[in-house]
Amino acid sequence: MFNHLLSLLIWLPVAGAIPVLLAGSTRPNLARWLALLVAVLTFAVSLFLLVQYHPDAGGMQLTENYLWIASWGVHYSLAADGISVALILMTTFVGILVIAGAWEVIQDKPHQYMAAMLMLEGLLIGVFCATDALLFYALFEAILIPMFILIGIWGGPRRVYATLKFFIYTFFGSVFMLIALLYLYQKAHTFDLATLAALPLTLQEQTWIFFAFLIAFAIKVPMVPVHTWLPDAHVEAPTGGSVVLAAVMLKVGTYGMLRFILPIVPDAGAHFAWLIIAMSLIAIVYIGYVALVQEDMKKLVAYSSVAHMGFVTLGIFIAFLLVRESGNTDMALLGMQGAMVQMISHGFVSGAMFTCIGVMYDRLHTRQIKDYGGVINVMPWFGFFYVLFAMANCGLPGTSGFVGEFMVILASFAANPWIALFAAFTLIIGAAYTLWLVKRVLWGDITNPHVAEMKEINGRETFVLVSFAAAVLALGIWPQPLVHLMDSSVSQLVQQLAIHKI
Amino acid sequence: MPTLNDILIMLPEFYLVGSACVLLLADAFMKPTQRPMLHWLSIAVLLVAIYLLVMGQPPQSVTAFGGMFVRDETSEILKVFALLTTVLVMVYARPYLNDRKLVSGEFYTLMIFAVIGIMLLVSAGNLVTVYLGLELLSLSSYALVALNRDARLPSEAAIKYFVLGALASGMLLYGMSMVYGASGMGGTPSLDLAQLHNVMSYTTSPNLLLFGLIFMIVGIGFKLGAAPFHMWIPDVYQGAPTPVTTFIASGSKLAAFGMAYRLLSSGMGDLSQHWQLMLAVLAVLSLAIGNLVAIVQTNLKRMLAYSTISHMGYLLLGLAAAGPEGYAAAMFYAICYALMGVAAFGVMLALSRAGFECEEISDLKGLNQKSPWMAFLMLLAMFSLAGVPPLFGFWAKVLVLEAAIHANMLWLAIVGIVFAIIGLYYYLHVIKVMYFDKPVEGSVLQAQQDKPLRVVLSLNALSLLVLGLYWGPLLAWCRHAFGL
Amino acid sequence: MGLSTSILLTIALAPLVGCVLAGFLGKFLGRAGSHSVTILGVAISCALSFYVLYQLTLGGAETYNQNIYTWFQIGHFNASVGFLVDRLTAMMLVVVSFVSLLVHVYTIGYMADDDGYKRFFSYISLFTFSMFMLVMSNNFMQLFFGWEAVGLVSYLLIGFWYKRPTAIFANLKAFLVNRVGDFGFLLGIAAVLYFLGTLDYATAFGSAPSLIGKTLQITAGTQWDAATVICICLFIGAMGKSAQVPLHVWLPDSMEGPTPISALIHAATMVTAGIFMVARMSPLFELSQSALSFVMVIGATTALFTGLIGIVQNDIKRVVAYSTLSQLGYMTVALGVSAYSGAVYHLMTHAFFKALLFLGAGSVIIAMHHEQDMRYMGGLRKYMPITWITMWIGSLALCGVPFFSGFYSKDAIIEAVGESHRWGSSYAYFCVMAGALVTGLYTFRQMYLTFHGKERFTVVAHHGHAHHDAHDDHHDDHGHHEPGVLEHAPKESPWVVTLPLVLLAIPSLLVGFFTVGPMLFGNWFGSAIHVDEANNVLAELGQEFHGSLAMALHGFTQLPFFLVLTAFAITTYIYLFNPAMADKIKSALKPLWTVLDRKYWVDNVYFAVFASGGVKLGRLFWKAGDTAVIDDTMVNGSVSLIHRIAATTRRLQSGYLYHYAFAMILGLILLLGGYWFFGSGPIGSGLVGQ
Amino acid sequence: MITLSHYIVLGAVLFCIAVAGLFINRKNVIVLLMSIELMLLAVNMNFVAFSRFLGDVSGQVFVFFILTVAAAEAAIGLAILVLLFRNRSTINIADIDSMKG
Repeated sequence: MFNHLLSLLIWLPVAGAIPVLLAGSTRPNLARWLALLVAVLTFAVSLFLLVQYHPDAGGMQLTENYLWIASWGVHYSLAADGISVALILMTTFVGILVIAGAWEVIQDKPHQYMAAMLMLEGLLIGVFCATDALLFYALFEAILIPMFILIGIWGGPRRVYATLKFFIYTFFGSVFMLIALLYLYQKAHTFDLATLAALPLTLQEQTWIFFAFLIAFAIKVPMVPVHTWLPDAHVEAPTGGSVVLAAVMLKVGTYGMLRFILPIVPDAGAHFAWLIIAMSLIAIVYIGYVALVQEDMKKLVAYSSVAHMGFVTLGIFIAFLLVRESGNTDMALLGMQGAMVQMISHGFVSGAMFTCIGVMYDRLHTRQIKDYGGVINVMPWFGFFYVLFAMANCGLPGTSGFVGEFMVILASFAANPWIALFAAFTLIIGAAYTLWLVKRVLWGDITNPHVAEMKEINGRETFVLVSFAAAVLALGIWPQPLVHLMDSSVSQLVQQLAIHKI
Repeated sequence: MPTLNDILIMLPEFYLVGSACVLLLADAFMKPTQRPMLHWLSIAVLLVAIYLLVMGQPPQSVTAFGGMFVRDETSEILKVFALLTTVLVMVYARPYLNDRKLVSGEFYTLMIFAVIGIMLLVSAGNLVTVYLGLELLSLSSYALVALNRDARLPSEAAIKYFVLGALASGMLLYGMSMVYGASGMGGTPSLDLAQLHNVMSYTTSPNLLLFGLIFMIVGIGFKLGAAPFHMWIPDVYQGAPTPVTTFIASGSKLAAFGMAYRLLSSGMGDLSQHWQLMLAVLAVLSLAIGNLVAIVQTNLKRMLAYSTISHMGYLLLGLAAAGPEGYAAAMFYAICYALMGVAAFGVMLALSRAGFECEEISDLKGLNQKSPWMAFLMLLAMFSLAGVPPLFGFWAKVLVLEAAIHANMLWLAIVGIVFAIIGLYYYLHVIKVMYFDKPVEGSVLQAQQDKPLRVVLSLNALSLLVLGLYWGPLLAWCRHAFGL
Repeated sequence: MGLSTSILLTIALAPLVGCVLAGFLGKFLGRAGSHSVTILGVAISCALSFYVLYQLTLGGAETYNQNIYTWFQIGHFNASVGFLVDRLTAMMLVVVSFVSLLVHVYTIGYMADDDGYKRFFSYISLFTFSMFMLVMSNNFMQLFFGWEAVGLVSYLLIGFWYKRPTAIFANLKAFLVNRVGDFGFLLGIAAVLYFLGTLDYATAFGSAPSLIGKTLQITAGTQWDAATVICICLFIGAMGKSAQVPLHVWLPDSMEGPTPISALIHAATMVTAGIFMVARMSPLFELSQSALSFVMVIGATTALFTGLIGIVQNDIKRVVAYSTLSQLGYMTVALGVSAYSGAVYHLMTHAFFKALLFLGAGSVIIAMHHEQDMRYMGGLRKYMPITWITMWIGSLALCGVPFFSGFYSKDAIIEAVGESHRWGSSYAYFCVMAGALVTGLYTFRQMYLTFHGKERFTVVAHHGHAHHDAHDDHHDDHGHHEPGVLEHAPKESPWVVTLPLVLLAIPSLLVGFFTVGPMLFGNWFGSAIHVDEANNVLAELGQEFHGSLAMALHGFTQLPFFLVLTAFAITTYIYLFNPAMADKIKSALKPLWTVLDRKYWVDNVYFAVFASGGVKLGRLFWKAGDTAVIDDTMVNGSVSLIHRIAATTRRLQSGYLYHYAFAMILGLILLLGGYWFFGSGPIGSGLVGQ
Repeated sequence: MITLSHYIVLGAVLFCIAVAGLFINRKNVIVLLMSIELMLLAVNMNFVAFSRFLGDVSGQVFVFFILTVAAAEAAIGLAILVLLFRNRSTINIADIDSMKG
C-alpha cells in the first residue's frame, strides 16, 4: 500500500464514485453514506502521507513511475513533496466536509452529485502529485468536467452562463500551456518535469513559454484581469461546488506556477516578476474595493478570494525579486512560505465562508445581503462561527488568515517598501468589506420576517463548521508544524530561483 | 498473368466481393420474413473479413497485380478499422431500419461494396486503383444516401452529393491525366504511384505536374470534406438516413485519409514542400469554417457535419507535417475521429425512432433525467470530440499538434488550438442541453431497448475513455506502420 | 528568586479559561456560575500580578525573558511566543488585572438585568487575556497578536448591544480606524525585521544603535532615515489604539458599549496600549529626534483640542470619553519629550481615576435608568453620596489638584515639556498648559451638572410598561418615554457597584503620593525604559525633586493649579449660581460652539471621503472595470463577435448546388493562384519551414 | 501539323466548358449530368493524347475504365434524378435548396 500511496489516493475516490453512481437515485441515502465512507477512507489514507513523507529529507518522495505511452516517453509518474502533501491533506479534509455539507441539501440526483465530488477530489489529488507534465496537464484539464457538471446541474438560475464561462475561460488559458509543453517536448523529448527543469532555454524561448504558462495559471488562480469567471462561477455554484472551487481548485493555479514557471522558465520569471507583482497588488487593492460594493454574499467572498490569492502570487514572485536582486534568501524563504501557508489557510477560510453562506442560503434561499440582517438574534452559534471566519478572512492574528499575509508583507517590505505598503492595505480594505458584510448580515435588528424563522444550525452543519474552525485556529495559533512540513521543499524552490538557465 | 499469390494477397477483398454477391442473391430469393437474417449475415461477413485481414497479414509490405494493389501495415490498419466501424454502423442501424421498414438487401450489399471500395482505395498502388476504389465507394454512397426513397431530403442530399462528387472525381482524373503526362516528359510515362514518386526529379514540365497535383488535391479535399470543398458535407449529413451519415462520417473518412496518403506521400512525396502549404491552407479554412458555423447550428446532424469539417482540419495538420510522425498522427486522428463519430451518431440512432428522428439538439433536452446512461455516453463522445482530457479525442489532437510543431509549423498548431477553444462551445452546448435543461413536456425521448445496440454502443463510447487512458499501443501501431 | 514560567502562564491563561467556560458552557453554568468562573480567573491573575510586581520590586527577581514555543521557524528567522516581564510589564499587569477585576465585579450590578450577561463576562475575560498577551509579549509578532486581539474584543463589546444601529456602526468604525493604525504598525514591524533582522525585543533593541546612519530608499534619490521610518510607522499604530488625532474619531463613538467596557477598555487599559508600546520601544524612539517631535506634536494637539470638545458635550459618558482622549494626549506628549516613565506613570494614575470616573458615570446612569444626558440630571448628590464623593475624588485627580495622584503624573509631564528643547516643544507646552484649564472646565461642569444645582428631572408615578423598560431598554436608548422623566427616584447603586468605586478612589487619592519618587524620578523602570542622557528631561526635574510632599506644596504655587482654580471659579459661578449664564455664553460664542459641537467636522469629512468615497470608488471599479471593460467588452464581447461572424459565414452555405460547385472552383483557383504566386516562393517556404 | 499541345488545349477547353456548365447552368439537372460526361470526356481526351504521343498504352487502358465507370455513374445519376423528380416533381436546380445554412 505504501509504495502506491499516491495512486491509491487518486484512484480510491475516482473508483469510489462508481458504486456511488450505481447506488442510484432509487436509494439516495445509500449513495450518501457510500460517498461519505469513501471520502473518510481517502482522508484516512491521506493521513499516512504524514507517516510516509519525511519533511527533513526534503525533495520528491513516495515516487511512483511507470512508462505510460512508450512511443512518446510519457510516464505515469507521481511524487509528493511537502507542498503537495499539505495540499493533498487539505483536499481530502475538505472532501469530507463538502460531502457532509451536501447531505440533505442536495435532493436532486444526490448520487450524481456525490460521484462528481469524489471524481473531482481524486483528480485534484492527482494534479497535486503528478510529476509528468502531460499527466499533469491531462488531470489539470480533466477537473473541469466534474466541476462543469456540478455547477451546471445543481447551480443557480444563471448556472449555464456561469459554467460555460468557467469551462471555456479555463480551457482557453490552458491550451496555450499545451502548446508550450509540446514545444518543450520537441527539445527535451520527454515530459518529465525534472528533465524539463534542467533544460537550457534562451530568454526569448523562456519568455514565450512563460506567458503560455502564465495565462493558463493566471486564469486558474485567478489573477486580475482574468478573474471575472470566478465570481459568476461561485455565485451560481452549489455550496459544495463553491467550497471545492475556492478551497482547492484555485490552488491548482498557484501550484502550477511552482511546478512549471519556477523551475522551467526561472529567468523569464525573474524578468517579469514585476508584472506578476503588479497584478497581485492590483488584485489586493482593486479587487478589495470591488468586493466592498457587492450585494451578493457569495460574490463578495469570491472577490475576496481573488484578493487573497493575490498574496500567494505576490509571495511567490517576491521571492524571485529577493533572490535575483538582493540575494536575500531568508526573506525569499519567508515570502515563499507565506505564499504556501496562505494557500492552505485560504483553503480553509474561504471554504468555511462559503459553507456559512450555504447554511444561510439553505434557510432563506437568497444570497442578497439586503435580505438579511440580525441573523445573530436567531442563530447565535452560527453567528459565532461566522464572526470567527470573517475575522480569519480579514487576517486577524490567531487565525490562519493572518499567518500567510503577515509573512508575505514582511518579505515584500524587504523587496520594496512600496509593495509592502500596497499589500498591507488589505488590513484596511479586507476588514472593511468583510466586517461590513458581517454588520449587514449578522448584526442589527431583524427586519426581514423570514429571518426570524431561521433555525439554528443542526448537528451536521455544526460538525462541518467546527472542523473548519479547528483547522483555522490550529493554523493560526501554531503554524510551525505546517511550516516545517513544507520547509525543505520551499527552500529547494528558492534555491531553484537562483539558477540561471541562459 | 495474375498468380495465386496475387489472389491470396487480395483475398479479403475477393472474399467480400463474393459474399456481397451471395447476399444480393440471398436477398432476391428470401421471404420478407427472413430478411432480418441479412443483418446478422452481413455482420458475420464483415467480421470474417476482419479475421482474414488480421490472419493473412503479410510480415512486410507486398504488392499484387504488378503493383496495382499494395498491402502494407497502413492499409491493414485502415481496413481493420473501416470494417470495424462498418460493423458498428450495421449494429446501430438495425432498430432504425426496422422502425422505418427500410430493411433490405441493398443497404447491406451497398455497405459492403462501399467497404470494398475503401479497401481498394487505401491499398491502391496505381492511379487506376485509386480511381476505381474511389468510385466504388462514392457510387455506393450516393445510392445509400438515397436509400429512403420516399423522403424529400435524402433525394436532395443525394443529388448534391452526386453532382459535387462527380465534379470532384472529374478534377481528380484531370489531375491524374496531367501527372501521367508530366511523367512521360523526359521519362517513361506511368500510372504507378511508386514510379510517379520521383517524376519531379526528371520531368521536363514540372508545372504540368504541379497543376496535376493541385487538381488531385481538390479531389482529396472533397473526399475529406476540407473547406472549401466541404459544401456537400452539411447537406449530405443532414439529408442522408442517419446510419448512412454515420458510415460517411466514419468509414469513408478513413478511406479519405488512405487516399490522401497514397496520392500525396507514395505518389507525390517529392513535392511535399509544395503541397504542405496547400494542405495547411485547407486546414486553416476547415478549422475556421467548421468550428464557426457549427456554433450556430440547431440540427445535431448538421452540427456534427460542421464539426467533421473542423476535425478534418486537424487531420490535415498531421498530413501537412508531411513526415512519418505526421502521417502516424493523422492516421491516429482518422481512427479516433471514426470511433467518436460513430459513437455520437450511435447515440442519436439509439434515441431516434419512427416519427422522431432526434435530429434537433433541443430534442436531447433533459436526457439525463430520461436515460442517464445514454446521456453519459453522449457526454463521453462530446468531450472526446471537443478534445478534453482524459478522453481519446484529446490525445489525437495533441498528436497532430505535436506533428505540426515538429514540422516547424508552430503557427498552424496555434491556429488549431485557438479554434479548438471556439469548437469547445458547441460540444458543451449539447451537454448543457442533455444535463442542465429540464425535459420538455410529453417528450418521447427514450433509448431503444435493442440489446446489441446498447451493449455495442456502450463499448464504443467507453472505448473513448479507455483509449484515452491508455492509447500507447494504438499509437505504437500507427507509428510502426510508417516505420517509426 | 526568579519568576517561573508557570506563574506567568497562569496569569495569561486563567482569564482565557474563564472566557471559554463562560462562553461555551454558559448554558450549564448559569449566570452566577459564569460570573464566578470569570471573576475567579481574573482574581487569580490579579493576585499573581501583584506577586510578580512584589518579586520584581522587593523580591529582587530578575527580569524574565523566555520563549514559550516557536510560532514558526523559517531560514534563520524565528518567530516565537514568549514572555518578557520586567517592572514596566509588571506595572501594566497590576493595572490591567486590578481594574479588570473591579470591572468584573461592577458588571454584576451594572448588567444585572441584561440578556447578554454571560456573553459579556466571557468577552471581558477574553479581553483581559488579550491585554496580558500584549503587555507580556517579548517580541513584535506577539505584540501585534495582542494588539489585534484587544481590537477584536473592543469590536465585539462596542457592538455588544448588536440591535442598536448606532452600536454596530460604532464598532465597525472603531475596528476600521484601528486597522488604519495597524496598517502602519505592521509596516513598522516589517521595517524592524528588515533593518534589524529579528522581531525579538531584546535582540532588536540590542542592535538598535546599528540603525544610525541607515536609510531607506523611498524613491530614486529620496532616502529616509531608517529609525525615523520605523518609529513613525510604529507610532501610527499607537495613534490608532490610543486614539490620537487624527485617528481619534472612534473613541467617542465607542461609548455605545456598556459602561464597564468604557471604563476597562476605552479608558484604563486598551487605549493606553499605544503608550505602553512606545515606552517599550524607547530604545528605538530615542534614535530619532524627528519621530519624537512628531509624537509630541500629535500628542499636544490631541491633549488640547479633544479636551475642548469635552466642554460642550451633554452626554455624561462622552465628557469622560473626551477627557480620556485629552489625557492620552498628555501621555503621548510625555513620550514625545522622552519622558517615557512620566507617560507610563500617568498611564497608571489615569487608569485608576478614569476608570473610577467611568464607573461612577455608569452608577449615575443606572440610577437615572439609562438616561445619559446631563441636562436631565442635577442634584444627584443627595441620592447617591458614595458615587458623588468618589467621583469628586476622581475629578480632582483628573484636574491634577496637588496631593491627588493625577497631580504628580500630570504636573511632571507639564514640567517635562517645559524642560524639553525638542522641535515643537513650545507649542506642546502651550497645549498642555491650556489643557489644564480645559480639563478643569469640563470636569467641574460635568460634576455640577450631574450632582449639584437643582434637579432637572421629574419623578412620575410608576406606569404601565414601566418595569419591562427597566431591562429591555438598555438596548434602545431609554426608548419611548420622554427624557428627564423617571418612574421612581434615583437611588444609590448596589454594593457591587459602589465597592469598585471606593476601591478605585483609594489609589486615585494616594498612589501618586507614595510612588512618585521611585517611579518617576528613581529610575524604577530600570532597563525597561531607555533614555539618552541628552533627552532625559525627567532626570533634570529629578534634581529639584525633594519628596512628594514638597512637590505637592510646590504645586500650589504653579501655573497649572491656578488655571484649575480659574476653571473652578468659572464653572462654579455659571453652573451653581447663574445657570442662565451657560446659554448666554453659548449664544455669544455661537461659531466657536458649533465648531466644537461638530467636533471640527472631522467625522463628516472622514465619512464623506473614506466611507462613501470608498464605496463610490468600489462601484466605479466594479461597474466600469469588471463589468463594462472586462466582462461585457472583452469576454462576452468576443463571444458575441464570434457569433456574428458565424451567423454571416453560414450564409455561404446557400443550399444551391451551383454555389457549392462554384465554391469548389474557387478553391481550385485559390490553390492554383496561391501556388502561382508564392507556392514555392519565400513566403510559402517560410510558412512551411523546412 | 497537330501537336500534343493542341489536344491538351482542346481537353482543357472541354473541361472548362463542362465546369462552366456545372455552375453557370441554373435550370436543369440533366444538363449537369451532361456536363459531368463532358468533363470525363475531356479527361479521356488528355489521357488518349498523352498515351498516343508518349507511346505508352496504360493511358488508354485507364480511359476504358473511366468510360465504364462513367456509364455506371450516369446510371446512378439518372436514378437519383428520377427519385428527385418523384419526391418533388421538379428537377429545377434552383428549387433544390431545402437544406442550407
